[in-house]
Amino acid sequence: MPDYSLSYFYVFVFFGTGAVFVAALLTASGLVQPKKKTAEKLRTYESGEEPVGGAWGRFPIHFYIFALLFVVFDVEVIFLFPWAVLFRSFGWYGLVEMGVFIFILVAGLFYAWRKGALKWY
Amino acid sequence: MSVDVVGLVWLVPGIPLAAAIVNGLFGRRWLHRTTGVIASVALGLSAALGLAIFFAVLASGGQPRVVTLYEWIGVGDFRVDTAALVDPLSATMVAVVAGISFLIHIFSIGYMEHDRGIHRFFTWLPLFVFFMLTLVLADNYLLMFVGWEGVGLCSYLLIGFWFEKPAPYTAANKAFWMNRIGDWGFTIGTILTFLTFGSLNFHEVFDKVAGVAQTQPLTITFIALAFFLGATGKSAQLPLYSWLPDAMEGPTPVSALIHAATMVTAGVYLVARSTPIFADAGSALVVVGIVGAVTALFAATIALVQVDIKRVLAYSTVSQLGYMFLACGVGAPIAAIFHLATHAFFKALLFLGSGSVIHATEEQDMRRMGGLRRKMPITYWTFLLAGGALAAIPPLAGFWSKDEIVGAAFTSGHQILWSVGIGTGLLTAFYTTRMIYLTFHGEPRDHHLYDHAHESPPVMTVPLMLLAAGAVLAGLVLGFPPDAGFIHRFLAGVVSAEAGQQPEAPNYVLIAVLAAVAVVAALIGIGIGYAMYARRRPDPAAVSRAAGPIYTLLVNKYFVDELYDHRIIDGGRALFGAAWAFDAHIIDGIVDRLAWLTALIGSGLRRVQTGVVGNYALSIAAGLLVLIVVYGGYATGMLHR
Amino acid sequence: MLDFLGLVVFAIFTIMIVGAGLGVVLANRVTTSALLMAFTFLNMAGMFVLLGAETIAAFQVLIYVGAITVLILYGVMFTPQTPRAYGLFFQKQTPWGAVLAALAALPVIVVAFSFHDAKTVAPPGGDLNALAIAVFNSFAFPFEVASVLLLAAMVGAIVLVKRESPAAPPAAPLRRSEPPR
Amino acid sequence: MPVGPFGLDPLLWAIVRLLIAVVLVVALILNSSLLLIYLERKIQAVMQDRIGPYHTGPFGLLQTFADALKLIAKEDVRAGHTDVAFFIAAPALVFTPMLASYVVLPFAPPLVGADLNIGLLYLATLGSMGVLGIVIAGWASNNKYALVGGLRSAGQLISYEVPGILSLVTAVLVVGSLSMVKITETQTGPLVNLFVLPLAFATYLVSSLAETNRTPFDLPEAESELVAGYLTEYSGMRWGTMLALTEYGNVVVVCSIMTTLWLGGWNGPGVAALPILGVVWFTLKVYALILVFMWVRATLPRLRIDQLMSFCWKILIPTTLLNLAVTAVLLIAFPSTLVPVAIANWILLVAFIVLLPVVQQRRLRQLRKTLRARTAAAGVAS
Amino acid sequence: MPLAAFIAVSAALFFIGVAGVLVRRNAVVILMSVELMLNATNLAFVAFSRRLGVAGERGSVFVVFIFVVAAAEVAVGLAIILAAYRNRPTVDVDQLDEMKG
Repeated sequence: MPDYSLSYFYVFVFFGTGAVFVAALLTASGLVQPKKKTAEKLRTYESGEEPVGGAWGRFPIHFYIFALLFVVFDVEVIFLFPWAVLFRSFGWYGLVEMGVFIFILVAGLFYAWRKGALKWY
Repeated sequence: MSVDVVGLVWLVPGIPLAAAIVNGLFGRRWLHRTTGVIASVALGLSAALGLAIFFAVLASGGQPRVVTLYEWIGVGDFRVDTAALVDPLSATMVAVVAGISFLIHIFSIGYMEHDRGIHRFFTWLPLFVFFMLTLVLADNYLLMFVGWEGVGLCSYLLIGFWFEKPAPYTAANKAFWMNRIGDWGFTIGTILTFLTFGSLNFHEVFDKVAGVAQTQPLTITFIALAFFLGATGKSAQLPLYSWLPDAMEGPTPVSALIHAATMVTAGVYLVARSTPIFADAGSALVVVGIVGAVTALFAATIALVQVDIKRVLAYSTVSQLGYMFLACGVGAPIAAIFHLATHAFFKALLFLGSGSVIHATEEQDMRRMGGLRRKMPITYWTFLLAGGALAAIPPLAGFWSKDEIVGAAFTSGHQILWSVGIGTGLLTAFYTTRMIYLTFHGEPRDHHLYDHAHESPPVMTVPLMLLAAGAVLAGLVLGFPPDAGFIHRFLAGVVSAEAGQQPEAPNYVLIAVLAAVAVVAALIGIGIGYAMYARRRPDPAAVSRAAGPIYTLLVNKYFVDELYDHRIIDGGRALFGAAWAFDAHIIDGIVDRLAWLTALIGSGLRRVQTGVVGNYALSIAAGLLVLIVVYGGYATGMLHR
Repeated sequence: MLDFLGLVVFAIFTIMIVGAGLGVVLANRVTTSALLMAFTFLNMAGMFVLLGAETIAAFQVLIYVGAITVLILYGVMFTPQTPRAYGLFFQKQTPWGAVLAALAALPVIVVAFSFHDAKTVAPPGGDLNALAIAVFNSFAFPFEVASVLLLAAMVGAIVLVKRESPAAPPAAPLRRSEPPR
Repeated sequence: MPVGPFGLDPLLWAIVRLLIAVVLVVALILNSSLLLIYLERKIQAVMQDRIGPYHTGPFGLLQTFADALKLIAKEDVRAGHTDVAFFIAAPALVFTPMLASYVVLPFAPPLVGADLNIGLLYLATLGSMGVLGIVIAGWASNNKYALVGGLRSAGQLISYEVPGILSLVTAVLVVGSLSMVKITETQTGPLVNLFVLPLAFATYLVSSLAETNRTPFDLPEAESELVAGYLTEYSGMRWGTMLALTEYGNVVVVCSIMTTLWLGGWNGPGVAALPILGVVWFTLKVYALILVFMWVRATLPRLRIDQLMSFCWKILIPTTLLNLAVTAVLLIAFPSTLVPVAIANWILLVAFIVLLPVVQQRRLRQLRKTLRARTAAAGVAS
Repeated sequence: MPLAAFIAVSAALFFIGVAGVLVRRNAVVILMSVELMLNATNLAFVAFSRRLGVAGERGSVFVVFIFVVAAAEVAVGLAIILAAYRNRPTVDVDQLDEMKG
């Protein structure tokens, strides 16, 4: 199947090109740009204030909860795509199946909502 | 558009389950009294579908069909599916269970209206229906056992519904324990069945029964007895009957649904379903018949003197269930199922009627009632019809079925059992008359109570009327003409003792004579009751004085509870004491030494339990390595067995 | 020539997968491990493409690179560690574990080379339809169970993470102009 | 032996074609970025009644070239405490998926890099990869603004990916394929999918605005709060790659997806006779959509992060799920016609537009009430 | 490409994952190693599925379900790690031994 292989070879090459292009661009830029490093320049930028401590500390946890919800809905997507392409041939049966599936996930979303996990602050 | 109704059979238990889940999850917080409506609508759908399936089976000429939901267990040769067996027997049961449950759910909306735990009630009740339908529909013993245990659980929950009070709580425990004894029998029966037949599927088992009966008749008898022990537990037969009267501590609709119409009939259903086993089980069948007859008489005598309206009905239920087992025992399982169906109608009606009375008066003691006829006409008339059916007055439903059972006892040559049946019929008529008179007739004995009594709302009376229609007509519709009625033809292929044989043409002269005897007995019973309670001649008090010790014996229910307490439980205690001594000194002695040894080894092994996950992972990986080497060694042929 | 190209691509993927996989285990910064893990996953998707399973490859990138790696990066960021000597990144039992893994790996890899190709090889690509039919017809029940599993994971993780008192109002009044964080 | 175009061996032709494609796409990205930045400035200026760039070249056309040259020649500073490998990897990580997206974009019948069976899924997948680069950029900078900005952007991107993909799935229900070429071929008539699925289009438009960090979702560069978000420590060409090239490249990609799925792709008068004409139609449609993006930018203020997140999870995702359900049910119920779907979708769209302010008003009132209660409680306490 | 090559790569990656679980201290890295192991099995599944299956996509279906399980596992695993970290700021598995008996 040269068609299949070729198509994905294109994809592969494009991925490679992306990396190579960025590298080349930055190298080219590195060749022409001036390099005068001073202590002030190298300091972390905090709107002109003296930086206090590093940034790598602890964070509020709600970032994690959104990532978690996203993962769950992303997993839903891997079932949705195949279903969407063939859902006419599955008919009502497939519709009910997917309905139950999504309903259960939405119940989870609703739970998160009620628990206040969707609040940002 | 033709719809495969039978294929939808799983929706029949499924809808009540969904209602139970919804009510259980959202009832307390949001739904409250709406739970009743949800449950009733669900049961309505379920009942409609159940009826549709009944007619579909009827239309298909009673062909059995298996509807598999999914494979439940598949281990080697042992395969159990979650599958429904839809045949005339289960279709009849489904229609009866779902239909009666529907009416009782509606009645409960009114009855439980003011109860704080209504959402709990309407969670357990549909859940119960779900399990009951599973039990009835199961196509194998294991799935049936699931339903069996499930109804036991729901019964426990519902008897103890008012768990704040000590009596319901104790009664629930009692029911649970007694049922456990029966369940033990069922378990033994199931295990033996599997060991003997290598399958638990009804059809596979029944196909092999005849062959196995040739070689191992004793095993078959033993299986039958084990199942019968299970049936006595669930259906409240001697010796495991005493939980049922106590179960009246639960709400009245529960008594009506579980302890009159459905769960207690599970035992009968089990025996009827297992007819091929029992038919080849020889003496087991005799045991069934005798136990049934004795229970019927025994419970009827106790019912004579009870003063609590629900207890009278409870003992009457035990007695009627005895009739059903009697029918099974004399080789007339169709009559048993027939009586089951009619009994479901009129007993549910009696219970709901009593519930209506209790709802109106908040009193259960019949001695304080009286004259309620004028206050509660609908309840009275429906109750009267149901009482007539119970007393087997033609042409009400009970007459046709009970008469057939008693007749079958005679024609099969069990004259003693027949006479017991007739005697019980007389007693039944008597206590029914007594109950109706004490409750509805005569002068009000407690005016405060009388003045506050009122007719129940339509949501309660309409189910009463519907059930009354059933109590009047069910016998005629299903069982006329006797021994060759609709239900006989419908069920003949499934549960007749000699499956496949054409039933002989019934001897109508004999039937008529026997029926006449039974009716006369019933009329005598009614007459005595009327004389004692309406005319006071002889005065009931005088009679009880004259009877003296017998009366004491009856009022105290033959001291069975005390007997169980003292003889069995004390005996058990003594036995356990001895066992304890053995345990404490000899077993524990060994154990103590072992423990010492274990401690010694353990103190050495403790170092392994570092609590460090990495070490555990390392052990797992080491195990993996061993597996790879051993399995890979065999697979590649480097190692040999 | 296409076959040769395929071989080259396969070799690249293999080197990347094994190299990046080793990097995950050996790197002394957790963030590096995470990035290399994502890279391994990406190359694994390439392997799937080579096998003709384009849909699985896309799902691989979607789930592993797009979702799971982000989640793990969050986990890395939420659990900062003080820098320390390289040896301390490993457990005390390291030599045992390494030896054990190597011992177990050897026979398995040897056995792996004994597999021969089967006769029937489906044409590559277009596996989306077959997958959909299999999932929604033969595996309908596991499919529904999967949603319950996800629900359980979601609820469990939220409960675990949101353990701090949820209803405690802040002591100071929130001014409207103050941007919520 | 089959012979390809120009008398070349098919394989050789394929490779030549690949090289052409690579060069074309890279050139396209570079040029369209420059052009779009210029357009953006000019259009914003017009809308705000200003002149915009006009010194360099005619109408200021060369302004962005000058800027690009400046960027290349500028020193890119890497602050002292950065995580070196990550800091360098991040621009490549955001740029590469964007570039790879161009493989499947159907510019014209003869001008498609590779028509994958799962083209749309491929695009969705690459869209989800960009998040990685942004999280890493934020983390690697070891700067509090960058880190919070990175986490916020990541939160925004992953959240809006869900309604975006759900909208795509809704459209797939109608077109029934994931191949970009086949999707285009289903819409040859004037009745493109936009008229059938307007709500899905609207929800996808909103989520793609968020996916490309465009106003009103440009939180990452909320200057007043976070300086420049995850880009704070980036300068010179690294900044140029990450922001200028990637952002505008991504805008082109999402607009192409919308063009293909909803606007009929390359289809237009004359394409049947002269296939290459498709490029013109395609480009016109894409640029029309880009103009909408710019219009939005000039009109709407920026959202706050909590509004942004709750809008996504509490409004947009339920809406898209509802839309998906309604569309699926109607398609199954009426398998031969799209009219019911279209009617339902238009009704839903109107309802969405009408109800949105109502819901927001209610939420606002509630928020005010809690705030007042809190203030009162604090007042009593003190 | 021969089937054996894919299986060998899968086995190699799987044991790299095993080694990661056995030697690393950081719980998050251990989780990553588990993911590597899961992915290695995915490769084996897909390889066998493509080579054996005529129309049977059973192997691929398993891979999809592994995706589900992997996502759930990471979500809960990380939540546990974060919860443990909140009690005591460490992710070293050999210091999280408070339940040892």
